[in-house]
Amino acid sequence: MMTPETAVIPFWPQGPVWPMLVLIWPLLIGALAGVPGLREKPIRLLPLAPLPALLLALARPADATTQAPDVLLGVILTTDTLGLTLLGMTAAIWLAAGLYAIAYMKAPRKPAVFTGFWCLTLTGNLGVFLAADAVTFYVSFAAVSLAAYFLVVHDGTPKALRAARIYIALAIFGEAMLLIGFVIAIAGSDSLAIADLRATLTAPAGEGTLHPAAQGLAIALIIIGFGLKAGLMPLHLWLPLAHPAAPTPASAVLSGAIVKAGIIGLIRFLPEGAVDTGVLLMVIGLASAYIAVLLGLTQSNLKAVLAYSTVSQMGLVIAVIGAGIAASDPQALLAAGYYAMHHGFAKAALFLSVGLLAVTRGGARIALLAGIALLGASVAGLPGTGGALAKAAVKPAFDGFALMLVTASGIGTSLILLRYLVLGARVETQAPHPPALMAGPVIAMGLCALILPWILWSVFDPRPLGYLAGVGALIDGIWPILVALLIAGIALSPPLAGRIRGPAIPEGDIAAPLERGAIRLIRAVTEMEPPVPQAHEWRRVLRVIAPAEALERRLLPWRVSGLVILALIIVVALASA
Amino acid sequence: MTASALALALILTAPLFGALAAMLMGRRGPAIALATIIATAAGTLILLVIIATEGAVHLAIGGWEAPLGIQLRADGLAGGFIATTALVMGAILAVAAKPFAGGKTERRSAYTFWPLALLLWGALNAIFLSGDLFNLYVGLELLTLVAVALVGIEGKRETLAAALRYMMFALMGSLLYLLGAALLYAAHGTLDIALLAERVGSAPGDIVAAAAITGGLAAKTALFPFHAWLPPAHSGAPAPASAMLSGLVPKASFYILLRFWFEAAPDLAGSGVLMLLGGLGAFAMVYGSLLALHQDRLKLIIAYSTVAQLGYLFFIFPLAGGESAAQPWAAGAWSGAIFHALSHAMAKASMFLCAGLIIEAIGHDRLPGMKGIVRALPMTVFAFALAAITLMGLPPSGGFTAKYLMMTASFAAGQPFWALMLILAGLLAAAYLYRPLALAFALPDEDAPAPKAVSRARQFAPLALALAAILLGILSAAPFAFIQIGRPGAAVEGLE
Amino acid sequence: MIASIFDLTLCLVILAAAGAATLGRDAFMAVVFYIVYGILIAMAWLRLGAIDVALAEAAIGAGLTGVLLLAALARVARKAGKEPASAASVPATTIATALAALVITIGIAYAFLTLPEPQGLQGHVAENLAASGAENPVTAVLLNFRGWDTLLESIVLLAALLGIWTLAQDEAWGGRAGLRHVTRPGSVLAQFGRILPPIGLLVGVYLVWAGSKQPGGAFQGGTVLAAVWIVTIMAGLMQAPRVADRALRAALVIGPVIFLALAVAGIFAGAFLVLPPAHAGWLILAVEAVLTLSIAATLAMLVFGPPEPEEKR
Amino acid sequence: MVLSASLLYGLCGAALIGLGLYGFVVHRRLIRRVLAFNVIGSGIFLLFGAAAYRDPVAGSDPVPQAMIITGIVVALSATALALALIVAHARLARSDALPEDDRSGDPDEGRP
Repeated sequence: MMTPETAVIPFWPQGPVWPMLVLIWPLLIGALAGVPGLREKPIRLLPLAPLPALLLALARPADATTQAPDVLLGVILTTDTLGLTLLGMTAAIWLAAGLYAIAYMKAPRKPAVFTGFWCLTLTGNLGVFLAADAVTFYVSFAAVSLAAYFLVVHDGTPKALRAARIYIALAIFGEAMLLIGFVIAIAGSDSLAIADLRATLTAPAGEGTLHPAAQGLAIALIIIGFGLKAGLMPLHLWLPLAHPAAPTPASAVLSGAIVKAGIIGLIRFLPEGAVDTGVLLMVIGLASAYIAVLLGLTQSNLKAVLAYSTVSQMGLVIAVIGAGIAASDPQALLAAGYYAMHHGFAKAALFLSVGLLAVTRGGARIALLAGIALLGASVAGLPGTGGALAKAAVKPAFDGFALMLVTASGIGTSLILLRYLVLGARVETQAPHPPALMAGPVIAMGLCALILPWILWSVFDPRPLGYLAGVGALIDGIWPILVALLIAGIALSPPLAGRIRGPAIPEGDIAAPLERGAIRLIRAVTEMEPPVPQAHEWRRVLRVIAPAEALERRLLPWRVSGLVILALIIVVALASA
Repeated sequence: MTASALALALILTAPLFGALAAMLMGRRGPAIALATIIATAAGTLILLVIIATEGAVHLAIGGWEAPLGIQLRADGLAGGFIATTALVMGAILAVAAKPFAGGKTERRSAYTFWPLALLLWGALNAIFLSGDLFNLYVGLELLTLVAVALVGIEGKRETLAAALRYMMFALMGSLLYLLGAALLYAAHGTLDIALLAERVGSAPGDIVAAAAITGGLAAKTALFPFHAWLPPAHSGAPAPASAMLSGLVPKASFYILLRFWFEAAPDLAGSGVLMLLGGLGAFAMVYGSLLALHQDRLKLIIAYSTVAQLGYLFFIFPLAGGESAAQPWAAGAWSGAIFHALSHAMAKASMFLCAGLIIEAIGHDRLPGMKGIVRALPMTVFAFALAAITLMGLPPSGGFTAKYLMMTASFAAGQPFWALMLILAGLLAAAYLYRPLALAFALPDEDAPAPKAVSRARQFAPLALALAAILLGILSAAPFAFIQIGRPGAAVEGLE
Repeated sequence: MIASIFDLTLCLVILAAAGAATLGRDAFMAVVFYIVYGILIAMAWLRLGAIDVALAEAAIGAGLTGVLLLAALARVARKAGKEPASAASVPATTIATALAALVITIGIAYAFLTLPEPQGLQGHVAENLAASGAENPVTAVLLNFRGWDTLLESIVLLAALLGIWTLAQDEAWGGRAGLRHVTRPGSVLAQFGRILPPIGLLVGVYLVWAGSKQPGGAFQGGTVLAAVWIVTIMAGLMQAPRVADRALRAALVIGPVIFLALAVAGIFAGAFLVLPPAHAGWLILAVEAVLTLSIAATLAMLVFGPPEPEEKR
Repeated sequence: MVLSASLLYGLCGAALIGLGLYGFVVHRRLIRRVLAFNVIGSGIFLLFGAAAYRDPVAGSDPVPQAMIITGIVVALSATALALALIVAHARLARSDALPEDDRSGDPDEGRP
């Protein structure tokens, strides 16, 4: 577990230093936010934080390992293709969101706190793409997961407080599940390297390997932990709550970059060849892709619509991962990363555009809406866009009915993004002139989504690009969008417009009934009257503790405690004998 | 004169000299404490370097080897506890300098606090370095009397009752420990731990001795169900005293328990005893956490948290022993428990110091009054949050490393129950620490009185402690390697 | 040595006295029985050939502890008001406790009966006695072989005193220790107080001086000196010192300070607390002398208790 | 079996410990507990000393004797502090028992 060699300078990493710097730099920036003098305008520091990561991704160094044996239990970082690509995407999104935040958050509530936790979240988000050992990965994942709480809660409104409460409860639950899963695998493999953990989870039963039940449990816990972050249904409920509650730049990183931490986790940790697991993920993923669209169409909050779109898209990515695991197909896992990259850029641009809609009118407004439409089409897979490439890359992982479902999911994607477009067009303008710092990041993210997949195609897919120009590919790309336009046209046509009302599903769909159910359950157990005064709720809920309190009173008199001590001695002696 | 003898002499005598000087010169307490901190820290640094470079240090006091004389032994374990103690005491005394300042005329509490605090430090160091069960008894008694006195230092009716209650447990605990030691000497003619290791188990009565020692030390460590004295005692003392009592004092008796089972009597441990101790620990964990959830005063929450956190120190026993003999992960359990003891010492002391500063600012520690305190005491609340991270076992804190090591040991030993309890412990800690934290960050009430100002310099001490607990996790590889120096064989091979 | 009828009788009487002291109804009588019990235990020690322990037990275990208990009883009775009401029935915990205590007694007896062949350290002590600087083996162990224990122990006494002082009321701080004792001039105690000090002083000093060769030593001698001081003050011949008194404080700490300094100086002779054999004799005597002073002062202050405010008449 | 003196005093010590433990636990009045504490202590010392006196040839072992003297002083210190605490507590609480023990007084006190 420990590497015995120690460098001359304590804690100095072995191997390339840059990946280490990528993680340390944002922490330093975050710490600067507390320094008097900088504390007044710390938001301005935000764009600096992801720069080393972006440079690393652009430099695309050879696959190398950095080790810092004195940090944690021995940090190991690698720079492989998938990790670097997603690292670059993540850094770019955080950079864009950071620039956007300078203009958007003129008077934030707690600028220093926001900046500090922004940087901490960023560090964790970058770390998951570089980590090659389980502890570093876990620490990074916990950082991105838990620190993001402060981004969600930042506005301090009752809505934000509720969203943050649900978010942190789920995040801690996910962390706990993940930790158990990791530790089972670590105990089984006697190693911290992620590659060894993967191997342990599918190693055939035998001497020195994990019991199959333990393997299954570890895999299940890992899926719950990462699925929660990636919005896998039914663990998605935090997304539609947290995304609208957070300030817009934070929503963009949450949806564009942070959910990808769950995706990389699934890719890195789930062992190839686990057929049952793969098929299960595929089924849940595809189901998520469709159900999320239906839920999203009922929403009227712009960000909630986008959040459901993210859930749907992540469902698709998880299905790809499932297919890749079931078929032991590393190409599919790479393709999943490629798809996630495109989605990250597109979704970041769409989220950031929410803030832009309120400050544009006239020609700029029309251009913005056109851009949104184009991005939506890209996500849906319109030929010629980056999204079409992403779709094309993941399709080989499927066949038969599943392939049809994947292709047809474009209908849903188009519909939900049309819903966004329609709602977006209705946003009222408050100020006519968009600041360049807000417009620039949106345009940059949009361009990245449309263009970058072209540049990186050859890295992720061995097939020639010409394949995409085939008639079949073109038709598959276009028909779902046409169907969606048709449906939308009918729905918005004069006879029907305004008459179709879906059921009013609250943001976070099952979150509200779950919350109510939990409260009801606690009330039933504690025999409380339904209308509870807010201030005393906490104490009443804790009635369950009454037996412990009673025991405490029983133990306090020395006659009891002293007797118990005497009894313990006798028991210890008898137990030793 | 060797460097190691000098280092040991400094560590052992500087706090005692300091205490005697403070007793003599009533109003110079803070200055004497500063000198003591410097001298002890110097000795500690020298000792750490020697242990790290040359391995464990043994020193026969007066030149008399065992069994005639008392042996001092400074291995990685001792070094870790001494260094942590120095750090924690340094921070505590820094914060205490203001409320217990000398002043023009001598005040009672300002006079007695300093010698008592320094004696507490001296007793801890004496215990951590001793390799002799009877010498440990004298050290333990010194520690106990000082701790009882510190509990009662406020002189209120409730604190005196708490001190008396503590005294009952402590007296019973010391007597039982002494009984065990007497029986061991009668049977084996020595109380030197290293020599006992070769002899214990040969006499049938050793079981009685081990039971008495275990019961006595468990009562002193406040293991459930012997914890009833702890919450009122720890919450009633002034904050710097609480920090010592909660962060350091129970660790001393636990440390002796470790030395006894892992070094003097590893062969004596039956699986029944190990399971019993672990089971009581698990119960303590759940029970302490639930009661912590129910408290409305910050110091009581922190004190009940100590009951819970001390509970999972005892997971070391089932995890290090049991069925799977000679498993390499027993060392994981051993190291994990020590990491937990050290990081808890720092985090808990930090929390109590934070609570003290909050009381200074708002005059009490009732939770509702803490609303929005972050505006007045940003550094304190930040320190509290960092300490909370350690207590919850969230990464990258020392508490996380501890939890991770113990969990891995638990799964590797085929006893996943303990791992699940550790996870549950983390979740419960998150639940009971969420409330004070959420209140601290909330908007203050309109009509709330403005908190009194507390100087930044004093807020720095708890922050430093909380940061140290986090650093213990971030840089855990070096301390991990350090505590393995001179590690007893039983830590690897398992008890029994 | 085979037990004689005397031993058997002594043990039975000891148990009877202990039973009366622990189980008896009246608290005052319990303390009286405890003092008797302490003297009987001292006799048992004589029978076991441990004269040093017998002296310590008589002086400290029976004498001082008894005085402390009586004083506490008197002070509590003044403050606590009525005796607690009695309960009619014996609760289950009482029976359970009796059973548990019985089981533990049997366990200890079992452990004692099954002890392996004795392997004491008599040989080791005898071998090194010449180098220790003391002729009395117990003194050699206390002040040289296990001097670190003794050093810590002298500090334990101070810790207890600090603990007692910290129980003082704030307004009384700095005043004279303990209650004012008003003794009529010419009373028995006053007479006694005049006669006792010279004799007591002699006995105390002798005990310390003899300690290095024969039974006796700093703790026993210190106790006698403390007793002298206590009686003198109770007789009204002297006033108890003020707790803030510089001389008093110096007397309290001088013994441990010198002992500690000696321990540190030992590292120049090789290790912590080394007494070079050539100088060990006078070093031990010197340490015993200052320790006796400190112990006497500490013990007396323990008995006086914290400074108390003037009682309202 | 011939009863040796050391055996007799050792068993006597064991009995004192049991007696003291019982008294220490059941008494509600704190002073009585302190008294019982001292009985347990001297019982342990007696047991310790008797064990050291078993070897008829070598004579009594001085090491336990020294330890016992140390132990006696330590016990005295603890007793003194405990009694002072009891007095201080009684001054404020008007009772020489702890509040949780004070409901019905000591059954061993004043029972008819």
